[in-house]
Amino acid sequence: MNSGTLRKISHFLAPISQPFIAIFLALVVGAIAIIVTGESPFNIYKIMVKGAFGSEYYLLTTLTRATPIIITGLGAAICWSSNYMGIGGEGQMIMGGFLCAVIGFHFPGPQWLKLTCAIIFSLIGSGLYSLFSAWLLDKFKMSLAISTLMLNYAGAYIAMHFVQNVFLDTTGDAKLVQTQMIDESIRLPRIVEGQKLHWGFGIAVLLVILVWFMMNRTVFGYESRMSGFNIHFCDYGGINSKKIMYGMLTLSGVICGLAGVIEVLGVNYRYTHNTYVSASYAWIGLNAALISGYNPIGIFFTSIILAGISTGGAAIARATSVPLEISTIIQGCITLFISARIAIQFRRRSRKLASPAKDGGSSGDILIPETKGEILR
Amino acid sequence: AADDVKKVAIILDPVGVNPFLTQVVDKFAEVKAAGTYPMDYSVIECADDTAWAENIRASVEEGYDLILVVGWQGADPLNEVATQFPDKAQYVIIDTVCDNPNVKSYIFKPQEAAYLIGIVAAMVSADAGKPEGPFGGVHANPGQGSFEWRYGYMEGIKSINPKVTNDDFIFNYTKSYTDAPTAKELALQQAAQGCVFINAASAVADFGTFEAALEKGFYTSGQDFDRTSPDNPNIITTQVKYTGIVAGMIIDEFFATGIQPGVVSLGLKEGVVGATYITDDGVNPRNTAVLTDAIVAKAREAADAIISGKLVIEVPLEEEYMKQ
Amino acid sequence: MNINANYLAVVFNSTIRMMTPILFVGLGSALCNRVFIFNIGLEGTMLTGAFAAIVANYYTGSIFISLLAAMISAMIVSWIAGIFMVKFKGAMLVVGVSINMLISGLTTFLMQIIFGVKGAYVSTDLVPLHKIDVSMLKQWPILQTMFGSLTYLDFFAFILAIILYFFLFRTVTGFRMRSVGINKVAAQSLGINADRLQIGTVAFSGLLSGIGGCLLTMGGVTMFAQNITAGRGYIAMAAATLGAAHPLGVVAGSAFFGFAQSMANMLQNSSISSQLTMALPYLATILALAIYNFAQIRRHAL
Amino acid sequence: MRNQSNDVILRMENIVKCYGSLIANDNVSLHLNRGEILAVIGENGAGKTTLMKVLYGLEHPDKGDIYLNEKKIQIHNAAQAIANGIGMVQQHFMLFDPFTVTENIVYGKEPKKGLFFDLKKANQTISELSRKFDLPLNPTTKIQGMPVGLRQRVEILKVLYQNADIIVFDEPTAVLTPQEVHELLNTMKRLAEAGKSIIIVTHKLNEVMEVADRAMVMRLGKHVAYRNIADTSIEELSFLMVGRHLVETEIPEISPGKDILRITDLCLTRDGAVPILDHISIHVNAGEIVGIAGVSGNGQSDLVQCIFGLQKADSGQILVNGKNVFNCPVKEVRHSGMAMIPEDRFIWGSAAQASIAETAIMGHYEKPSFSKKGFLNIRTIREFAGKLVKEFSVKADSIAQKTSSLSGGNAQKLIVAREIRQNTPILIACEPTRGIDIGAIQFVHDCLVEKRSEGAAVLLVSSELSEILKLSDRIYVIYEGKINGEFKRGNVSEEELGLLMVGSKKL
Ligand SMILES: Nc1ncnc2c1ncn2[C@@H]1O[C@H](COP(=O)(O)OP(=O)(O)OP(=O)(O)O)[C@@H](O)[C@H]1O
Ligand SMILES: Nc1ncnc2c1ncn2[C@@H]1O[C@H](COP(=O)(O)OP(=O)(O)OP(=O)(O)O)[C@@H](O)[C@H]1O
Ligand SMILES: [Mg+2]
Ligand SMILES: [Mg+2]
Repeated sequence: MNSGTLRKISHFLAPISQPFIAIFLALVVGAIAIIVTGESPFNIYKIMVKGAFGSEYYLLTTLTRATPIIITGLGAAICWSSNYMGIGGEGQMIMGGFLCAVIGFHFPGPQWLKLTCAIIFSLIGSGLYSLFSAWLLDKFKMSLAISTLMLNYAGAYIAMHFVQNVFLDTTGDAKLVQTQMIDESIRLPRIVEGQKLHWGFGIAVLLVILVWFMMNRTVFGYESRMSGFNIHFCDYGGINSKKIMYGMLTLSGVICGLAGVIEVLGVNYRYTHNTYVSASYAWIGLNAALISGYNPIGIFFTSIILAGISTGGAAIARATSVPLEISTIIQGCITLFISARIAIQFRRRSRKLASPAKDGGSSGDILIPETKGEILR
Repeated sequence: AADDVKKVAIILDPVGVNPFLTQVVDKFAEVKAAGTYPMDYSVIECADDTAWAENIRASVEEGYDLILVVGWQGADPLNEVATQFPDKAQYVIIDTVCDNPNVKSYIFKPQEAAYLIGIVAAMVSADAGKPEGPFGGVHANPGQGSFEWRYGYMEGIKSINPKVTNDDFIFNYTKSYTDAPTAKELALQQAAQGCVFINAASAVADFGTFEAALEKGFYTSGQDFDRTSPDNPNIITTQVKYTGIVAGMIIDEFFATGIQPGVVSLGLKEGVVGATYITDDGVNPRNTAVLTDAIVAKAREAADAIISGKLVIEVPLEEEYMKQ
Repeated sequence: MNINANYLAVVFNSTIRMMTPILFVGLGSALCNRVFIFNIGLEGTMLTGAFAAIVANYYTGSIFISLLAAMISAMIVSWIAGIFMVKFKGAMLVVGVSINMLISGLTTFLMQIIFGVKGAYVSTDLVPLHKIDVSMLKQWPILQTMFGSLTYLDFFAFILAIILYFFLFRTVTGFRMRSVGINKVAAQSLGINADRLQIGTVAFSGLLSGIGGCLLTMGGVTMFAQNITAGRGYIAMAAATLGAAHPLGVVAGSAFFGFAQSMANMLQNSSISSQLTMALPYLATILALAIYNFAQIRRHAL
Repeated sequence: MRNQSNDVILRMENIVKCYGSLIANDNVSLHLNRGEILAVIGENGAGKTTLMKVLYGLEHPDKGDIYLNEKKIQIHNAAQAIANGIGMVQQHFMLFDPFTVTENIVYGKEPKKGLFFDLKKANQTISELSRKFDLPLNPTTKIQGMPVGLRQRVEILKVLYQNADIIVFDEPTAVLTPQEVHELLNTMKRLAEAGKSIIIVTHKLNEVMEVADRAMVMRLGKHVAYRNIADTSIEELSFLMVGRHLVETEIPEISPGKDILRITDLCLTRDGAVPILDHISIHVNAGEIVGIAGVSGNGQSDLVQCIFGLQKADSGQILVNGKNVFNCPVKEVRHSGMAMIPEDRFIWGSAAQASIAETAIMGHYEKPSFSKKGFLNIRTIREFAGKLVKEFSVKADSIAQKTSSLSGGNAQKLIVAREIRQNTPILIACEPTRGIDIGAIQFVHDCLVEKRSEGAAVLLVSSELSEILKLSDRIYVIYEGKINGEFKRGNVSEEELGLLMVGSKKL
């Protein structure tokens, strides 16, 4: 292998290698917490890794959990990479899931029609939901961070209102605020019979490729990246930056909505209040996007690692008497360290060509000086 | 010998906040310590809603003999697993019905306990000169899940004073099981609207309501297990739900005959729900000045009617009831 | 519903108590915003303060030491977060979320170790913050109700906003902090250690959130429950943004949230579905911001 | 001449600074005498800025020592440089826009009263300082909206306030109007007389000749020569810089064609009242370079932005080949056959974080060879960017490098290359040679003339009068948003233009 290919490979692996170094450091810190509880760190970590990736069953469970994280991560990445720092993935996912479940059950006509309409309208719905914050930004200069955050809360309660008062599943004791189950014929099939993993994961993989392609190989991707870097440059180049803003935010809403749709079609077959919120899918997805610098391939692997941390954490709770809190602590440590750019600095020193001394901030930073920074004011 | 030890998985929400769950876990600890049965158990707390499905499925994978799911979030996943692996384990769910031939469901009739609290609330308010309320309630969330408590409470009050309508009730929600400061402020505001009695049902956030009661002098009730305290005479009773008893029943059944699928509904009659000082004597002395003998007698009367089947309390849908 | 003057006075009084912990944290968040840091970890540091206050209270029974413990512990946690954000260039959102997770687990775990309970720790041995005596207002019972049962810290929150206003706009350190937020590169090129200033601000915001936490567990109620902060840190951040990261603006922002929340509570017993009333504060925020911004845009256009 | 002593205040010895594999400073040594003005000159990317950054503590040398008054010192950061009496007016101003003049100047050394920032005293001090050095400024105005010349004055006062003995200016005149340049050079002389030692980095050799005592020439990261100004000439210096003799651009006689760009009665007002552009009517013919001369701030930027669609004008007509593009979006304007070299390369012309290739295809990427149906053709894009870099000798490692890592002049070359290669019938060139070395200036001039020979219409906006006079076939003078004169090549003198530009002579 010549050095060129090597460099290409290491370039390709860069966004992925960082989490591994960070995880190592995190595990060292986590070990302290475990020792306090009187358990052996090695044992706990073994259980954790096994519970996340150690057998076909565990791996598939982790991938199932990773699916919505990957998708919302991609949704976050496309708007963040064009410098629109919205945190509305959760609300959009709720919209997607809610609409899909309701339309998929209540729409008149044959099942295939229900399914088609459910998918189309729920994606439109979540796109419009995101478009609303774009509109608020455009017309009222309202900080995206605020409007999307507020819409997350509002969306959850509004969906809850409709489920509770209009679409409630009253077939059982009606204690859960949830809609009725969609028909078996329109559910996403499982990838492996008898396991949870469904073809939604396949869709997520496809989406990773599509988003990568969109970002790196299309005019729209080029335009939006440039608008993320310098909006004046775009205006001057003839790019309609407003179109980009509306386009990117809507697309990001559609993608996050798709995460909800897939959860309904592949996992729960209905919309249940609080499921997406309690699992923090969209937030973890956003974290994955930030950690991997909006690189879709990086998001894919980071999401799987983050999902593995959750499923592995649950495995600790099952297999030992270590309380759930300890696995929460370990999870917190790991993500904390993953976020750090320690590894990057490592890599920089060893690389031949250093990057400019004071680039406003690496792409992982939430706030990049000399850009909009609208998240603050 | 180790092969004979039966492994039980108890799958539930994080235990700490919810006394309803603590009782189940404590019962298992007690039985294990007693050594009556060759049994080992794991308490599997679910960090989020998705973890329920994962943990239930994983428990089958990990070879547990009895899978005990405590909480309605587990109904869907348990249904699926029980259908897919009917013979790999035995399945029990508590607090909701899982419509599956391989699952045994235990449900409660907490409305029966709440009905008794309603009677207490109505009479205490009447004694304080406010027979028509308003009557307060600080609960965690709106919705059918906890409506059984509210329904029983409202019906109990109405049974004492038929003039009371839905408009005479003030319910507020903390949206959290732990947000005691919010619970306290909500209770203070209800008291300012004239509530003499405020029904607390928001898990550990109830301590906020209790503090408010002590400060403002209104009366309140605890939930799940006896919350009366010598430090706080204003907690005059508790709507109890002895889930530990159910845990004992399940263990006995499992080792005696194996789990027999079906639905069992538990109420006052089975001694699983009740009201402190009405259906039991309580751990602390009763605040007799407020919870007078007359009130206790009246409530016991209702309890007897319920136990004998003369009085049946069926919970309707919340929206329909509240529209009346 | 029984709406009368006394009830409204109680609601006002409640609103203040609900608002002040948020105000402390909101002020911290505003300072962070001023130095270009988006510190979502304030939820966790507030929880740290809330917990540390009760632990210190349990061991010493001293209000002063409890407050000190809350401030110091929250500051240390926040300082670590600041190092990760600034020195290690961690994505601020990720650092914050991780801190929140870590603290949520840690406080719950330590609660079991220290108090031997799960869920909540309540005890009559805990000493609450002093309530300010307002008996001098007894001629005006409504006023007495409005300002009764408040602690010194509740009042201090408002004073602090004014102090921070002067600090930010009248002192050298405040001046430099603002400059770092405007142009960090320039500040560095002029010999200011901008990293240290940012980390220091994050640590200080932690300290403020610690006071907020202490006020929560020793002011409103006197107890600790796991995750007792219940999202107040996030609301505080929204209040800071609403208040344009201006200390006095944060007062307005927090008051707005408190007010919207109280309105929502009142409406919970009307014919509006309770789910919709829960959505109300958030929608009201969007509406308020839209109106405010619209007015601003109009004014600039003229 | 100043009474310049020969005692050396500063020595930099054998400075080496590498960026990865690129050696920006290769064993550079420099000495500066007390009270002298030293010019540092060299091609774009020669390493001048890097050397100054090392001196000011913004970059850390890989090797080399710095001696102040013959005492070895360590400069790890700007604070230490300032403490050692070294001040720098950077190429990109380091100012806080929302702050006032005073606040910006006293930054880092603020007067205090008790706990508080003593703004009153600060304002007073700055008033005095500005009087003392004859640099008039209102201490309480905000930086926002200030013209460049004044901003620079703030920067200079800042350095003086810090009590710097050594003042470094990095390309201070690049963005100034001739008037401002004149004032600045005088200021520098005054400062030198007052005992300050000054280093000026510049590409303008006439300024060097006017103000400097000595010049140090750098090429490819090395210092190649020292010259006493008294003993040298512009020709020698430029030869030392570029390593070859420059040939004057040949401007062939051609007869212009029809008017491709015609602007009639273009009006723009700000806030509905203040007129910015006042019935501007100009035209540019095919095969013609038309210069717009004016002191910056008289509406030329707005004129260009209105033509290009970056700003909406109030009324008027902009005809491109007969088609009206008045208030059309930029894209449409570009499609109608216009390209533009923007006046600020970092605000408009490029994105710091974008790669060279990405910067190079802006405005091009929709052409069929670069994208089809919305999909980019990465191979041709790379080839194109590579070709631009090579043809226009942009000094860069690879086209994947970030634009921010280019030296100022090289970034400008990339932008010029990109816009020239749009192959449009109209090219608007705003300050096309700002901040680039004489070799590159020659090159850009050649390009513009070639463009003209190809029959394109070139509108040249420049505050550099010599440039206008040299290249333009026709010249418009703009003053306060109005056209204040129109001349054919050779029909006007520099003096006359200057008077028209400042409005002391009306048409
Ligand atoms: N996830 C949970 N965490 C904590 N407490 C809970 C939870 N779910 C239910 N509870 C219990 O519910 C009570 C009030 O909450 P809710 O409104 O959900 O009533 P509920 O579900 O009818 O109660 P229960 O679960 O005891 O039947 C609390 O006292 C608590 O015991
Ligand atoms: N941060 C950086 N990373 C990588 N290369 C850099 C960096 N800064 C400068 N360079 C390179 O170092 C070389 C010297 O740059 P420098 O800015 O010192 O040139 P200069 O002489 O000031 O040029 P100009 O006249 O164009 O301003 C250039 O080739 C430039 O591309
Ligand atoms: Mg229940
Ligand atoms: Mg330079």
